[in-house]
Amino acid sequence: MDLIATDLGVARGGVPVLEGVGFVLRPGRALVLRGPNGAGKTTLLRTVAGLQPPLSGRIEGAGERVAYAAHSDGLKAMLTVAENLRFWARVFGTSGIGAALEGFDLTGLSDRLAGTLSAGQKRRLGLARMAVTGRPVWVLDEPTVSLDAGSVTLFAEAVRRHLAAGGSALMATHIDLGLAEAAVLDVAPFRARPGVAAEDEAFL
Amino acid sequence: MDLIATDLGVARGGVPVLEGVGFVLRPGRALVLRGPNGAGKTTLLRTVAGLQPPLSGRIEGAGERVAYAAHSDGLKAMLTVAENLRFWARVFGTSGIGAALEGFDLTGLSDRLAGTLSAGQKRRLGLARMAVTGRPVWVLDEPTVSLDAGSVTLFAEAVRRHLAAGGSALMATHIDLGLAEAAVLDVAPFRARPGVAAEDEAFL
Amino acid sequence: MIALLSRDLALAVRAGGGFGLGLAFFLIVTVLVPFGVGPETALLARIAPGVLWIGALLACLLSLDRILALDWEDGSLDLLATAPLPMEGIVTVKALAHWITTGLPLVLAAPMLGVLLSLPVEGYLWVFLSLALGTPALSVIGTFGAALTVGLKRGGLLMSLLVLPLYVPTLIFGAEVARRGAEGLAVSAPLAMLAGISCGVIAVLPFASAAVLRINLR
Amino acid sequence: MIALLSRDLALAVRAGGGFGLGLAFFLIVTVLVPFGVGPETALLARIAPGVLWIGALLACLLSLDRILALDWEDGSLDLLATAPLPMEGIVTVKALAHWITTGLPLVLAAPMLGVLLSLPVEGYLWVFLSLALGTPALSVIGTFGAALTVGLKRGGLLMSLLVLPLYVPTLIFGAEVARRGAEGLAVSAPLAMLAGISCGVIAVLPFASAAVLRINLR
Amino acid sequence: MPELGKYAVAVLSSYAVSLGLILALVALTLRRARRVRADLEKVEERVKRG
Amino acid sequence: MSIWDYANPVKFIRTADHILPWVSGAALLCLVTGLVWGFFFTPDDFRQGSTVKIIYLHVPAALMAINAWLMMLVASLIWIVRRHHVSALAARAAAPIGAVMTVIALATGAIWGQPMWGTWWAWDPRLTSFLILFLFYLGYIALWEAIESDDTAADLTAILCLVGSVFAVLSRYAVNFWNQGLHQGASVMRAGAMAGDTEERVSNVFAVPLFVCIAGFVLLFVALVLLRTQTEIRARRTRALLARERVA
Ligand code: HEM
Ligand SMILES: Nc1ncnc2c1ncn2[C@@H]1O[C@H](COP(=O)(O)OP(=O)(O)OP(=O)(O)O)[C@@H](O)[C@H]1O
Ligand SMILES: Nc1ncnc2c1ncn2[C@@H]1O[C@H](COP(=O)(O)OP(=O)(O)OP(=O)(O)O)[C@@H](O)[C@H]1O
Ligand SMILES: [Mg+2]
Ligand SMILES: [Mg+2]
Repeated sequence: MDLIATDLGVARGGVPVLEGVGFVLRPGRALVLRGPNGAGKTTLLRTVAGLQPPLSGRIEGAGERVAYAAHSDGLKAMLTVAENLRFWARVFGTSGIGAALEGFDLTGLSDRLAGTLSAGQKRRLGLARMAVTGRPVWVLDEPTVSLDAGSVTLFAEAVRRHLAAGGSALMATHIDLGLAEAAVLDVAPFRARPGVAAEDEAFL
Repeated sequence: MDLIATDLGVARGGVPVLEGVGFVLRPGRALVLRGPNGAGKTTLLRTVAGLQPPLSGRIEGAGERVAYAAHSDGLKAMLTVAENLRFWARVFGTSGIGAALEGFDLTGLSDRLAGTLSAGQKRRLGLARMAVTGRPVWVLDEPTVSLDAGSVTLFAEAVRRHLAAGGSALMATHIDLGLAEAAVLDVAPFRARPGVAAEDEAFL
Repeated sequence: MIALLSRDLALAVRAGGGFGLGLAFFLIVTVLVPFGVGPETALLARIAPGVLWIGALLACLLSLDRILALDWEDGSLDLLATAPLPMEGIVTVKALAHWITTGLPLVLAAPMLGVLLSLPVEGYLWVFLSLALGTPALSVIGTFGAALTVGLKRGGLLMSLLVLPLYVPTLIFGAEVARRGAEGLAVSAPLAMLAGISCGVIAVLPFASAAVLRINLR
Repeated sequence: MIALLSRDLALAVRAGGGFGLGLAFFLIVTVLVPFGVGPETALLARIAPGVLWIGALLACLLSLDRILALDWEDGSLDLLATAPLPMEGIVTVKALAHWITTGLPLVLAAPMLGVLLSLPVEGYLWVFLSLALGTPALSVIGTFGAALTVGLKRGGLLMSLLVLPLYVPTLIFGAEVARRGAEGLAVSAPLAMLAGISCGVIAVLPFASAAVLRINLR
Repeated sequence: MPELGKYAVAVLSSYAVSLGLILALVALTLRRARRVRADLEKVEERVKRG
Repeated sequence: MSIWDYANPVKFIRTADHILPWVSGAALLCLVTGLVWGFFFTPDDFRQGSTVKIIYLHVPAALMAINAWLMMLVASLIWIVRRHHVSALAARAAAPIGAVMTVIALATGAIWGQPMWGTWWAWDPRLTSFLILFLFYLGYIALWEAIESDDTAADLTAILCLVGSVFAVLSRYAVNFWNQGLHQGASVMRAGAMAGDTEERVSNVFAVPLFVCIAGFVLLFVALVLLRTQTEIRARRTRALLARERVA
């Protein structure tokens, strides 16, 4: 099943940031969103993940099929790596965290408290969470922040595996992920006309 | 009077991060600190500003002569730009915020609440604060974060004026400030030997 | 759901005493009361049920901001919202976890603290029972308040202002049960009301909390 | 110093009701007490001075985390520490600002709330006087607690636990003055003690707070 | 002036309190209305010109 | 034309501009007539003496305090169901008026209570529930002030208003159970219905000016709500224009 966005408009804090965005994401494919700071990538991803309603247009094939990773990882500092991961596995009704731990080189850290990890390790744990959701569409917001070169490669491999298994991935990033096969969508051209403040429209 | 650091060792969260750092900063000169993330630049600047004691070595000519600008600007969202600046002018016993406002192109914004500024404007306000302290040594931590090219030039000009007036500046940054005349100090070679946890020494 | 509950409980036990702090506050308020109103036993005995109820209520109130704020700050709440759990379930589990970590210890500790306030012997059972029936309602109402103010900077005091009027009926009937019980009067009418309020609140309010939380996550 | 004081006051008035919330909490606690202990006027009149004192103390306690935490979060505290103000001066001004925005309104409102609790006529003067003498000490002690816990995530409840024991002496003598005053007894002894505590605390504790704050900023 | 007898204080003070509160409310409402109106006109003027 | 057309902010401002002078004039007229009549030209009650004159402020204020909350409830429901901005802002505009009316009812009641019951305050059910109503008003107003995004604030306060109403009714019942009080029953309304029982009912000498006063308070409330809603709309429009300027 494809993820299809048609003529999508999104707003943040009441101000429209993007409009007329459209794309199709097939199983097995990856799409990278690009654009300057504040362009609205995060807002678009939140909308696709269902955290906020679109201003206009429609999204198909999202909803319960999406696993979302935000800027912040939602880790609990006082739980261990394995406990954090196991929690999310149970929430999503899957089991077995071994593969995810291995895929992101976390096996050696599985008994450490998440609070004692370095920033890059935390991020790896946040990404490993995707693997235990068992969901086909990964929506990732700047997944490689604070990762070093080796971990970026690990991440690219994990995404490739996910794609090979019939999943798809939608990612926002500023850097090169080493995923040459991914399509790229620059959101800058879709910037909303300024000032049509969504909820204030009636007042203008 | 010079700012002199001799054989300086600094620690963060109980772990030594730099040791053996030494430099001399003459009036009219600028010194740029460089080094990868987590190298200890912020820690070094906080020590120079007197916010934390050095582990070893000494700093001369700092203390009451230093004006410090940290990662965060210490702005009050509910006060206007002018009120924020006037507050710091009064704290430092100077008066007249007009020049500082002008120097950072804030005159048109002076009646806006600081909370409604964009990130770059906020940063400009934070830097304008330096100008109203009337202190000779500016210690700046990544001053140009979230500034656009034009504002970086404004900033460089402000620093030049400060240097021309006999002041000096110590700055940590990752980017090029357009201050060709500034000396550069890379802190990476001064990384402390790992594991000599300062306050735990007695237990080792 | 069970995963969420057991995680919240594990966190409460580990995260630097989130478990004991409500209890400690309860203890302190109870101890302060004799300092405030004076040490006469007869007077203390008369106000004991009320003081225990007010103390429990305040202790509950002060721990409310932990229900959702921590999850909000570290981003878990966003992630939970996209997980296959209904929002109503999430807030219910959160309220339940709050009750287990705060309300339940208060219920168990109240008879003990009754000793400090010279609670009459007949009172112990009723104080215990009324708190056991009433504190779940406090947790659920509190979750509603927490959901209303999640994401507000330092919304703590505002939350108190919003939640306290909502606590009034529970407090009145709860304290009435405890007081009548301590004086040996009939308690069935207020007890029925208290149970009714608890059930009603637990059945209905999670929907409001979930709606409010969805709005706040937007 | 005056700049800092006037900024803090301006912020308290502007920043979304930081000013009135302490007062609202005081009002609410006072209102809850009759719900807890029952409506009999005679009983309420007897415990009124103590309740007013405990209510004022709790309202004070809950607003403590605003004293330093906001300045810590936005980085002002670091900058203030490098400004030509002695740290002792900063904490004193902070305590003063807290007293003006929280303690003073409580003192002024207490007689009004005394009406709700049927405080005897003789009591008004003494409740007012004891609170006027005692709340400055509460603010100064509270600033010490805030300085101890600044920078801790959600240090609020922990701060309450640290501060409450320190509040006990003030509470004992303050409530004693109010109670004796309301009953028409001699109040000079506890009044002198209360004044002594206040003066001592105000004279000495800012040094401790400043030291603690310096350590926490490190 | 009617004869209020021994309750003069009560009656007069309740009239004073109530009318005072109402007048204060009306005054605040009018003041804010005027201010907001002026602000809006200023902004609208600017928008029209700019 | 359907009534919902008036939910358009611009149209509302224009319509309100038309009616406001009339409503405020009528409010002033009724208030002055009623109060002057009541204060100067009614006899003292044989039991309550001159304190009956307080009734001309106390009862209308008490009625308006409750009705303002009811109006907020209705407006909140309209906002939730039909999402007309004007109704949300009208609810916001009404809250401070209701709060002031509550304070007036409480204050006049307290002043009245001193000579009548020998105490400023008693934990009578009616009095107590008014105090709780006041707390609800405070919380509602504080929540509006605390949230930055206007629509989010409207949504949250609307839900708070709904939940609060249920709890206010519950509290009323609870308080009734908890303490039986001193306060008057609803005798004015019975007088209005011309029901027999001459002992209890308020005699017409007092009733007529009282009704004039009540009408005055209602009109005053309407005028204030209209004006304040206009102000809220204008403030919101100002913010919207400024936001657009900033983005552009
Ligand atoms: C703080 C104290 C008081 C409060 C909050 C209060 C509240 C109220 C309320 C809510 C009503 C409207 C009732 C209705 O029409 O449904 C009312 C009516 C009335 N109140 Fe009070 N009251 C207070 C004190 C007093 C006192 C001390 C008196 C006089 C002894 C008094 C006499 C009346 C009378 C005569 C009415 C008209 C009742 C009727 O005919 O409907 N009230 N009050
Ligand atoms: N809570 C908020 N309230 C109002 N405006 C916001 C809020 N968060 C973000 N914005 C604004 O919305 C716009 C889009 O933000 P968004 O986070 O989607 O950008 P982005 O493309 O993800 O940027 P980045 O590359 O920095 O992550 C920005 O201009 C930003 O200023
Ligand atoms: N509060 C803290 N507790 C413990 N360790 C810390 C704390 N803050 C920073 N550190 C550690 O101290 C080291 C030095 O940090 P510092 O902030 O000085 O680096 P930096 O050079 O300024 O980096 P950046 O370029 O990212 O600003 C880092 O390795 C960091 O992990
Ligand atoms: Mg982003
Ligand atoms: Mg740094």
